[in-house]
Amino acid sequence: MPITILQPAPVPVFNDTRNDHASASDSDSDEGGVDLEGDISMMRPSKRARRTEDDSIVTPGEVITEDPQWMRGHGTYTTRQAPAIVSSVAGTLAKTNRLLSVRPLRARYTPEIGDLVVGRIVEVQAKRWRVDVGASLLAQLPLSAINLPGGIQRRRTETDELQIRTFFSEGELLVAEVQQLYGDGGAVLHTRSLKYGKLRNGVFVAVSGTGGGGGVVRARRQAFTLDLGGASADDAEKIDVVLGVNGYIWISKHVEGEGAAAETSGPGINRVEESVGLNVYSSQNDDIPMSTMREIARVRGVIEALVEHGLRVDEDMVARAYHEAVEMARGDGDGEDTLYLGGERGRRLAQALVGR
Amino acid sequence: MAQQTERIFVLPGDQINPSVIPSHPKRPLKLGPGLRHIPPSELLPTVAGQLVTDYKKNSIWVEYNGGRYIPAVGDLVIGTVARSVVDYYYVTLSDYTSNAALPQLAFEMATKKTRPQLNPGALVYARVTLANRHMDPELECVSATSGKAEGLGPLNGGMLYDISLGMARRLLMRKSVEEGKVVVLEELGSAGLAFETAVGRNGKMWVNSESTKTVLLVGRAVQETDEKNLDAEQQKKLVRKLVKEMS
Amino acid sequence: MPREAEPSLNERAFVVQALQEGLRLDGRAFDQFRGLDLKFGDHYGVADVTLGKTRVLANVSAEVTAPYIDRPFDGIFTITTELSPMASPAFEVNRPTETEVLLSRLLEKTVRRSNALDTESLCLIAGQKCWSIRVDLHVLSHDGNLIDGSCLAVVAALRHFRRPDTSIEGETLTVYTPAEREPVPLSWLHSPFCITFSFYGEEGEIMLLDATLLEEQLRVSSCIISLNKHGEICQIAKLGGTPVEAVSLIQCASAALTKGKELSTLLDQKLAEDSKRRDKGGLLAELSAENER
Amino acid sequence: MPLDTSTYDLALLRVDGRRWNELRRLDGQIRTQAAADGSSYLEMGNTKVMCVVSGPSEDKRRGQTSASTATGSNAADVAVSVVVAGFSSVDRKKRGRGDKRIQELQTTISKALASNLHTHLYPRSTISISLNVLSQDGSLLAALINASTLALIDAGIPMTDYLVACTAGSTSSYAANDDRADPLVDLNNQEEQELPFLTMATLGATDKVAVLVCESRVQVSRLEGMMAAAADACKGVRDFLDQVIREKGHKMVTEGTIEKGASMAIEIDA
Amino acid sequence: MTVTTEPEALLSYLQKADGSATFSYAGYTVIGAVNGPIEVQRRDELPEEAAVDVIVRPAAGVGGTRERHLESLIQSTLRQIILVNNFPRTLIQVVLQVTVAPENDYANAKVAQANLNLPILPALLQTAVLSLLSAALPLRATLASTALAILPEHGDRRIISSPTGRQIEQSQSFHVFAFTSHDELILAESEGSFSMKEWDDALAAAQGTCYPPTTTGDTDVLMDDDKLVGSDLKHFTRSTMEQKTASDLYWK
Repeated sequence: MPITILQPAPVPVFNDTRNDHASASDSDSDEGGVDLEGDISMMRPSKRARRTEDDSIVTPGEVITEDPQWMRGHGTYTTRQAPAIVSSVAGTLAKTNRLLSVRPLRARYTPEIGDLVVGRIVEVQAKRWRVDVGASLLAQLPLSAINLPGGIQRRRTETDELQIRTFFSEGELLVAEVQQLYGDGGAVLHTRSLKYGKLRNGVFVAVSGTGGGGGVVRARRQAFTLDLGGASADDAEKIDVVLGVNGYIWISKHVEGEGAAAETSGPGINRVEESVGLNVYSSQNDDIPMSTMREIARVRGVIEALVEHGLRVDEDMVARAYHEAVEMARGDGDGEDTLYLGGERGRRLAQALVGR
Repeated sequence: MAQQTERIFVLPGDQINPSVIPSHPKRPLKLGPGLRHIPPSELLPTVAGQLVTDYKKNSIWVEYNGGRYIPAVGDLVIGTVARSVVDYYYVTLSDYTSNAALPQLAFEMATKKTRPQLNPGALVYARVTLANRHMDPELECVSATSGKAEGLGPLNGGMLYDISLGMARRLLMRKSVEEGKVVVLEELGSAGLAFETAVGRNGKMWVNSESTKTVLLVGRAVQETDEKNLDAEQQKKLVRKLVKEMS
Repeated sequence: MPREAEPSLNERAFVVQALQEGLRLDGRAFDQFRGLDLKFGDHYGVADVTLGKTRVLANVSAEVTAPYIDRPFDGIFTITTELSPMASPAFEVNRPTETEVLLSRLLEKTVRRSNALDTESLCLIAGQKCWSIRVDLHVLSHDGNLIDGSCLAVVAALRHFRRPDTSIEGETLTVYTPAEREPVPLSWLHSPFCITFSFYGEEGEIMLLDATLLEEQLRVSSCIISLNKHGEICQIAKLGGTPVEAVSLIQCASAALTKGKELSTLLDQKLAEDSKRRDKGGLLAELSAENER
Repeated sequence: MPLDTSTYDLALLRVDGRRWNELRRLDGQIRTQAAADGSSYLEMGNTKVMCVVSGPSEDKRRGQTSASTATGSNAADVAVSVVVAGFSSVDRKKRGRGDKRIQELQTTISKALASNLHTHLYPRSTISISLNVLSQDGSLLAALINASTLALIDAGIPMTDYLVACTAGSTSSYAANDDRADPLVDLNNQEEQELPFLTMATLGATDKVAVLVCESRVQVSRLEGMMAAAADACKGVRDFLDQVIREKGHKMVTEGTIEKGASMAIEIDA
Repeated sequence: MTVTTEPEALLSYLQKADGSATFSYAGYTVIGAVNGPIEVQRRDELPEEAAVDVIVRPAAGVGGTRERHLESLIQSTLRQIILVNNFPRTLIQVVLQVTVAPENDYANAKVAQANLNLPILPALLQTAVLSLLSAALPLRATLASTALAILPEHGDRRIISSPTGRQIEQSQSFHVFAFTSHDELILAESEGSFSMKEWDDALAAAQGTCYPPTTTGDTDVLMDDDKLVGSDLKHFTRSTMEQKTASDLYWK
């Protein structure tokens, strides 16, 4: 990953305060033989920074309010002596009834029940998997929380425990839902729906997760099918996109009756679940046409460009940006094969989106 | 113990005079710690100490102080919960040794739903149920026969003190005053102090009281008795001195 | 790797509670040291410090060697502090723990970098021959406050040490054996002492001197101040931990000065006692040496 | 001997023309590395450091080995690694990983941050901080602490307040027992070589000291003056760091990456 | 320089270790500490017995190959007397710290890295055994060890037990023996040139110092009588331990 070190900007407002300070002490120093201990007292009562009125950003250590009617939420803490609510992160203030919380500018993903996440298996234990979902703790996926081949009614047997690796093994990717949270913030996942399960036929992208900073945001739909429609000159292919709330993204070839769109468009739920075959746990990619691969790569480029320019990643944005990118590729005359969306092109893409 | 008059000192590998070995006609000879039996009929000490025999119980052992605690079935011990896994707590009995296993259901009235929640660092008073050279020891906090705690279980509050293994043994004797010659706790009690103690065979003593000062005083009195080898008279003097200092 | 069992929650809560009531487990005052004993060995340069149940032994040795190329006029002075499993099975040979690294850095800063030993005086022939003075610190038993004890042992051993006398005639260097000429002391400039403060409580408002191992495990922060009796700070190390009011750190510094002066007096007194004892022994040794010849 | 003290007496200006309480030019940025959870780049004069934070995340290795050591420390570990580039100073000395000075720096930074961060929110996990020193010109420890603070805020890890650090020196060396010694702040390499100095880290703008490191000989009486000067300089550093964070925040709000925050102003008035 | 000719020992004085001893003899002082049985590292674990780990540290420096050699000699000797089968998959750690080694006033040897060598072996072994006894680790037997030098003298040879550094320098051969309390020879190390006859003589002399034949095979366990003054090491070990036990069990 390249390191961006921007040109040093001129020192901001801070300079002024320094100058004030320096000049104030100047006169002292000129007289010579100043008692320095008296000048700067160590006994000075400690004063916390107060928030300035028109500022929408709060920073760590900043007193948000001393009014006792508020309750503290995430991103804040209370002080002992003078009861005050103080921010513990840098971010924007959020008020829900009497609850004050600070949304950090950026943070690692914190799981919440019902979140759709994309994860990677890092460890296989006797009766469960440990899954990296980008949170502070690894999530658990118990063997009992997956659909076993042979339908939902099938009982879990010891044989299943012994061949746990045939379902998921280390390094494999999956999409799941957060079912339960432990006291320490650890998440328990489940894949008991056809929407969830092992991922294949595509490519993985990690962007920063919910919490801010232009990552994936919680939205109505996290998984959708991108209709390339007429955008692509080739046959009307479809691409599945899973935007994990945790910032992990999966872009893959659309498979009818499987994956994201299956839930709504597929046959009756019971029938489908009965029809769960071993195919679900296959780690083998299907044949993917060249053109589809190219478009998958383009979607990936689009998402990275969105993140790089601090834009949110959701269904609407991705779809718009994708079509914009196709237009750009055509307009530039480089042909549709131009997938690169870094640097100048990315900036143009972003501007086109924001400017609208 | 009272039967013998002479002190017999042994070193590892010494031969034991057959005349001192008790030979009860009916009961089998019981070998205590510090001895090993080499078939067919040789007895050899394995540690340095005083050879002690009890003709009534037809037993023989070597009395010594020091060394590291080695778990034995039936011992009462005080352990620190190191971590918990499904169904078990792992409990530390002494520094640098592997942990003992305490089933989460081995508490009074414990069921899958009502088992006690112990955090790492919590203290438990437990009995050793399995001690085997090839396996990590196992503990229980409930009597398997009566289903009652019988004083075992989590220890809340108070302070934990390290004492020598010999001192722990003396404090745990049924007649600790007469046989163990420790009067310090009784003296402290009669000086009007209210406190509770639990002694672990693994060289740990837990003291609790309403007053912090009392806990400190009891702990210091026992530790000093232990370290300075005080006899009954000196113990009384020590208690008087400490009580005076405190008030 | 065998690990030290950590104090239980009960101990944590109790010790802190007792401190808040102004009580220490062993009944000491907050600024009181445990029983401190300093002994010198039969040989020169051996100092044995006992501080409660903590015990450290410092051993000084010297040899003639070539100086470093970039410092031709300086002798070589090293302090080695490898903690052996004797102090605690948690210390492994050849695998320095954090305790060991911090101890060695502190001694380095307190004794070596503060120029307590005049290294220029160790030079024999510039760029060719110099003395290499080496202090080996052995921790025999670790029950807290290793740093203060170790520093005292190192300084005491160095001041007690005598190196063989030498003479230079032209280009020839003669190193005399102890039988030929009485060994000479090192050129010593000042004696620094380390004083460790341990802090407890939410804001570090409780301050202890000479903490035991248990107390060390429970402290929220510590500050080590090294100084000599002239009030010169050689080193301050408050390496993280709970923030403490600046004012209390300044108080620490003046408390350290008082304690440093006490240690300094103790060391002077012990050295004087030892040389008195040695004077008697010295005559005898000479006689017996005569006999053997 | 000291180059600057001679001139200092005349003009009360230091070798680089600063007054006693002036900081060098500060430049800071956050989010310099897209892939990291948090990152920063900080210049204090010619001392330049880079910081990358990853985590809090569960260390697979730790999960197994330290489960039994978890007693009482049910909070995230703060692991710090400092790499000093060979080209960062004039002598181009290569410092190995085993270097005790570096290890001490790492321990200091880790312990100082651990007490400021709300690590109890992240049990069983590790916050790793990698610091790279690109250029050294004095006040190294201070720069490392400040850069870590910036990167940790960028990573959105809750903390009590900014942990800010600065150095303070005294104009005459220990040998000259000069009562008129003035304190100086934010020393450069040349001043560090010549003068006694200390590094101090405070919790935000308060006088609570998290780190105090002094490695040179100095009279006890000098301590208070130096600490007072350092505390004041730390406040200046805090203001600067706060500025950097706020600007980034404003930019994000303007770009619409994050929602605009609610204001407390009305409620306070009401 | 005075050489302690009478052995001296202090037991269990390092409170933090399971067992400890200081032993001084023939100009050497060694501090020993024993911890065990404790948790063993996976790589050192033995399925059927306790691993015995011996660490020898010289007064100056951390030691080199000579110390490693001594460690291996002591390790294999101690393994024979400790009942290692009692504690499978554990570790018994023996740390021996040399604090005083004889100094030679007549030579300025390279002192910074004093050579530990065979002459110190008896003192190390003796300290180890006392420390093990102090830690109450189960032993098969105790042991005693001594060093001898064979010096040329007027065309003849003379055997000197516990020789001084000077005598060792002049000697033709140097031997270290260790015997268990069952009078078995458990360690024999020799240096220099010697004949089989000389070796046999040395062995006999060593046996006399360690376990005089008069008392071997003696079934008498009530050896309170001080007829034999504790000149031999067997008695020394016994009386040292007896004192310790008496003070530990003062309440009996």
